[in-house]
Amino acid sequence: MLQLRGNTSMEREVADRNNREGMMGWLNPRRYGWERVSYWLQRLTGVGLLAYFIAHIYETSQIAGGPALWEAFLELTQTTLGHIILIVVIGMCVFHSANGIRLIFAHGGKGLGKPGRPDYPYDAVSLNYRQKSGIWIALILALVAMLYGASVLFGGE
Amino acid sequence: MADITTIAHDVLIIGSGLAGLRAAISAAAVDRKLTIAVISKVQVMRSHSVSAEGGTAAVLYEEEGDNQEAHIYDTIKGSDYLADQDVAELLVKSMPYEIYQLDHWGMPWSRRKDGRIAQRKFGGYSFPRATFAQDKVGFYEMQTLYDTCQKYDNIHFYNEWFCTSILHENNTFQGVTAIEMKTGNFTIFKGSAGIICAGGAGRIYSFSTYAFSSTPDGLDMAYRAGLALKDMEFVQFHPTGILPSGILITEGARGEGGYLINNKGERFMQKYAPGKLELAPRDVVSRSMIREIQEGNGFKHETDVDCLKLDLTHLRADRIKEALAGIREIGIKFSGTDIIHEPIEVRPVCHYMMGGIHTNIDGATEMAGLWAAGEAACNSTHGANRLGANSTSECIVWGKITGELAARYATRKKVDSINRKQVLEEEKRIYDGLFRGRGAVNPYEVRKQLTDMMDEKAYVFRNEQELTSALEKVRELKGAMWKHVEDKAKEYNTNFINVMETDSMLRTAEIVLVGALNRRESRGAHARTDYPYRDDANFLKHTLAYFTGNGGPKMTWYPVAFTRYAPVERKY
Amino acid sequence: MTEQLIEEIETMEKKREKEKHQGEKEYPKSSVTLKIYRANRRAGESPHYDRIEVPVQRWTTVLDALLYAKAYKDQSIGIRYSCRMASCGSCGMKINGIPRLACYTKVSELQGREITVEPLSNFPHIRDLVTDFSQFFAHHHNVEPYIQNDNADMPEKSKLTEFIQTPEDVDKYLQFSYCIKCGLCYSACPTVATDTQFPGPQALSQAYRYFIDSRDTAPKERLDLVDNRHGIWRCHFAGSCSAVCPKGVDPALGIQLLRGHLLGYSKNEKKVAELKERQKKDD
Amino acid sequence: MHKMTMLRESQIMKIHYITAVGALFVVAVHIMMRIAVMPYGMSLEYENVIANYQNIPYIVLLESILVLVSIHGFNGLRVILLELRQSKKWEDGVTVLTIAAMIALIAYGTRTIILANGLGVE
Ligand SMILES: Cc1cc2nc3c(=O)[nH]c(=O)nc-3n(C[C@H](O)[C@H](O)[C@H](O)COP(=O)(O)OP(=O)(O)OC[C@H]3O[C@@H](n4cnc5c(N)ncnc54)[C@H](O)[C@@H]3O)c2cc1C
Ligand code: HEM
Ligand code: SF4
Ligand code: F3S
Ligand code: FES
Repeated sequence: MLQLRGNTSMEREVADRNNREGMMGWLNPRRYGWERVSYWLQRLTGVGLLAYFIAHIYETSQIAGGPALWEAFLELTQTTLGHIILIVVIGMCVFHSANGIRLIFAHGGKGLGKPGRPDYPYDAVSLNYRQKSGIWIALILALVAMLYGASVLFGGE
Repeated sequence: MADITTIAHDVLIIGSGLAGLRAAISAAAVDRKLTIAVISKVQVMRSHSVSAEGGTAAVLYEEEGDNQEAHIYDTIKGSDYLADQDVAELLVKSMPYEIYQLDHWGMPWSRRKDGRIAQRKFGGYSFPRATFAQDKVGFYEMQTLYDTCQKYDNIHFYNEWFCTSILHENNTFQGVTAIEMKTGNFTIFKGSAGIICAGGAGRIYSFSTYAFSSTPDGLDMAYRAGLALKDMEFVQFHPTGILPSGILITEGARGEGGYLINNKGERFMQKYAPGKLELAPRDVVSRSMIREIQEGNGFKHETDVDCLKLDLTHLRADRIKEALAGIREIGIKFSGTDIIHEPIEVRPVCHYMMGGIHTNIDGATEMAGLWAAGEAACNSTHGANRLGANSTSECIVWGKITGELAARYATRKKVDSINRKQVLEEEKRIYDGLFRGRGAVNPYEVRKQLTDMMDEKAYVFRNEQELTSALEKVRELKGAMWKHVEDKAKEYNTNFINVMETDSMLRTAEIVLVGALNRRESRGAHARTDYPYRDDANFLKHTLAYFTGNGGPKMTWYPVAFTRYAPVERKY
Repeated sequence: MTEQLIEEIETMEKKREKEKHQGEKEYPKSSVTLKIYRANRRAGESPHYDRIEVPVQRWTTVLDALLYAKAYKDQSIGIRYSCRMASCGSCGMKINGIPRLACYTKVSELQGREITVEPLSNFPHIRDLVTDFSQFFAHHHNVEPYIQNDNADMPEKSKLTEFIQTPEDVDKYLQFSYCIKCGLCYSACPTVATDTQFPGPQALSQAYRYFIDSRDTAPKERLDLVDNRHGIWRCHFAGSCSAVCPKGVDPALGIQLLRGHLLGYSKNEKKVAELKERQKKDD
Repeated sequence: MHKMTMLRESQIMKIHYITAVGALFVVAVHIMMRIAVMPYGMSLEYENVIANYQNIPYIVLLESILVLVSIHGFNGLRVILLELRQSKKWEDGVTVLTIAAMIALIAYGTRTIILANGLGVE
């Protein structure tokens, strides 16, 4: 763990959260550009998927209770609201996965470009259009998947 | 008194510019058990040194035709023979080591294709001798030194502590008093040895390349402690400051091949310095520019100020981006001009103080245990006119020398007491005299009037009449009822700091003016229209100014050290 | 195809950016209202905003405007500044909600007749527009930002020579050493917003700056230094740091490249081998 | 469990990425099978579901989804929580809790698989 050097007053300040943006900093994700949107969505969808996954494990466990319980449970989930939730989950899953693949590469510096001599007006190479279009593609894929999911869930009946 | 905190360290360094940081490293390396305090009124890496752009002079390539003797000669000739020649020699001989040491500490020097350190042309030199790192030399040097300081746990940084006075007894240094800006607490620093690296005072001019923090409070502190300020009338005006802000276009721009042009499109430097053209020393180029403007060959900037233009459009765009990226940015941002496509409007601008705290060749002041280095010091390397790129060199060389000497001194001799009377007097001076003072005049208005007046009357050319009227004005401002601080809070009170700075500015401006009046000749950066020639018979000597209380300074003279070159007429 | 599209979008954006600058030439505003965040909690003054109208010209920067307000309207405004030319990093503050340098932001670049200035977030607040940088500097200190090499300190009487570095070697780290420690990135980063022990973009990009410098011989130690619970892994490539950096340091890039070495995407053996080679030659 | 806390952060995060890629693969197969073999509505019928649990490769698939996604998901949660507050108590708590939750979820899911598999045999 990082040790902060210095006098005790500084160590006290380390604990001090005075003026940190905190979770409020997550609001207004458009403020700093697309990469920040991606950060925010990746997080949101990650947590959302985890929640769904837990619920899904619970849902499938009903199978062990026999056909009656299973049918009863299906009744609960196979509703319009249930379908909408499932569509959102599909979108989350596709966005999180597609963007996740981009991030796995980007986190290791792949596809970000090379450092060079700074040149006014300093455009950051890491915020290049390859990365931005990666985010857009993930969003578009998620949308397409949601539409397809909707067509299966609502159209199949 | 009992409630005033005392902080004790072995070596106190006032100022965290290039000189201060270099001193800290060399002091810390002497003995890891010594504790070094670096006290600065700004945070580290915010000192004015980060703005230095063009280069640092050193002889690196003797095998390619350079030699140290030439560097010594260029420096002395550039100084209009007012430099102490042994000091110039020490500078030149120490520099190559420092360049390589900086390289070893991580300095991103610009390189040649073969991987060796690159150098470029600079004004007044007979060989391309300015070692550079793009056009941000000072910045990178500061970063390298600051980062290297992180190696030493015995260096303690006191960021944003404003020093107000030097404590001393029997002409021996004991420490300083300071105000911690964050809390507003008045504090005593006790130290066996001290080094003043408080930088230049260029903010006594309005049109100035200096950072806003470059006010003479460090010089003034030494002055009030009874130390002499030397050669203060020599103020360097750099030929190329942009309008309206005064931000600098480095001499490197001319070193890379830029031209100065007048409104007829002529390269007018052909008239004034046919041998060196734009790369004549700064005093020569600045005077030529003012003459050109006086002859009606200038441009008018949209703010109605006369100016000339610096033309870089004939350089290749990629070369500009490679070597002058920073000033291209400055041009676009602060002047609305892209130097790749258009000439940029420039005008001579206050840039450097040759003068400073009087020291000997080792940087020692007249007080035992106290040294001075960097722009705050005047060890007489630069005489009447500094060559570009020689100042960062000076900061580094004397930073190292004084750091070592001060640390050695501090191991031998420990200070055991503090002059309490002085502490109380100082507390009274700043709190009763300034903080709780009453007045109707806005101190910021006083500061503005002073600096505008300096711009007008103590600029590139001076004369008796204007200097006298300027002196009268300074004395009038000194007497005005302005000493008060509106902001009564303790915490981060920049109003209070500004008032203390203004107080020191008035005193320092007075010294500059008195010195300029006394020097009835033209030498280096000091050009008198009423005495247009150099007068070696009467004025081949340094000016010293001593504090006398509320009256003006007491002026004396001090001899110049000659070791090798007799003065001859200076031609470029 | 996509490459082309990307390029097209890119040129379009650049053009728009240029047009924004051209607008400055015919600058119509003659005065502007500063909405300044004021607070001095230690002295019991609670946060509020002051509105001060100041005259402006085409060149006026937000710093100029603030200093005018300080000199002639309200002398008690707490503000930190020094170089006024974007090289010292003193004057970072939130201008209209985004971290920027006051001396590097012209009033003419901003929309509207009112400019909101607030202290940087994520730094402990001191007074008005001034924040405390000691944690920030401590994080920088903690990444050991100096060349680690047995020969780093040159003996006085040694052979005077440099470590050879080609311009290409320099370009690998030069961009990252452009950092002026202004803290804008630190203020924008969403991780710093909640994690008090995360070194932040500035410190991490400096870790990379020394890691990739061919003069440094401690690449492994440097990786270990940032490989911990609150270290480099807490960067999620939100990119906000690079979006606000006034000097094109692109800390996000430095961090990801450094992480590439931890992930094994990139190898640094060449550099180590090279160094060994060079040392042999020197001996 | 102790081993986990002794992993380097880089090792944990490598696992995070590898499980992500693995999860992507197995989840894709899982969903494909659900929609490719028969219409979605039918695939949910009790007999069809139970039948699936008789199929050994499918069980392996389900189990790996369970493990991979749990590891990835709970580590993701750990990361978020770690960033929220910093104190030894909180951080140790977060580590223990996420690992415990992960193990519990895997155990619970495995129980379903075993039970459902048993149902078919009867
Ligand atoms: C725009 C510009 C470009 C330049 N370019 C070059 C160049 O290319 N080559 C070259 O050789 N030279 C150049 N110079 C000159 C050179 O940069 C300076 O002379 C040099 O940096 C001075 O360094 P210093 O360490 O003496 O002082 P500074 O860097 O000015 O530092 C002064 C320090 O003292 C502190 N201080 C002052 N008063 C107090 C107080 N009362 N209490 C506490 N602390 C105090 C300040 O906080 C600061 O840390 C340039 C100068 C300017 C203005
Ligand atoms: C399907 C179930 C999944 C769940 C429940 C899940 C859950 C999570 C959670 C909770 C996070 C933490 C978010 C954060 O750190 O901001 C996360 C991060 C991440 N996920 Fe997933 N995820 C799933 C699938 C995937 C897939 C299929 C991929 C990619 C192929 C993926 C790639 C990533 C990546 C790269 C991160 C790291 C984000 C970061 O560090 O900023 N995930 N995931
Ligand atoms: S990386 Fe950029 S934004 Fe961050 S401190 Fe350095 S210069 Fe400022
Ligand atoms: S904003 Fe923060 S999350 Fe990473 S890319 Fe920059 S450090
Ligand atoms: S005042 Fe130096 S960066 Fe703005």
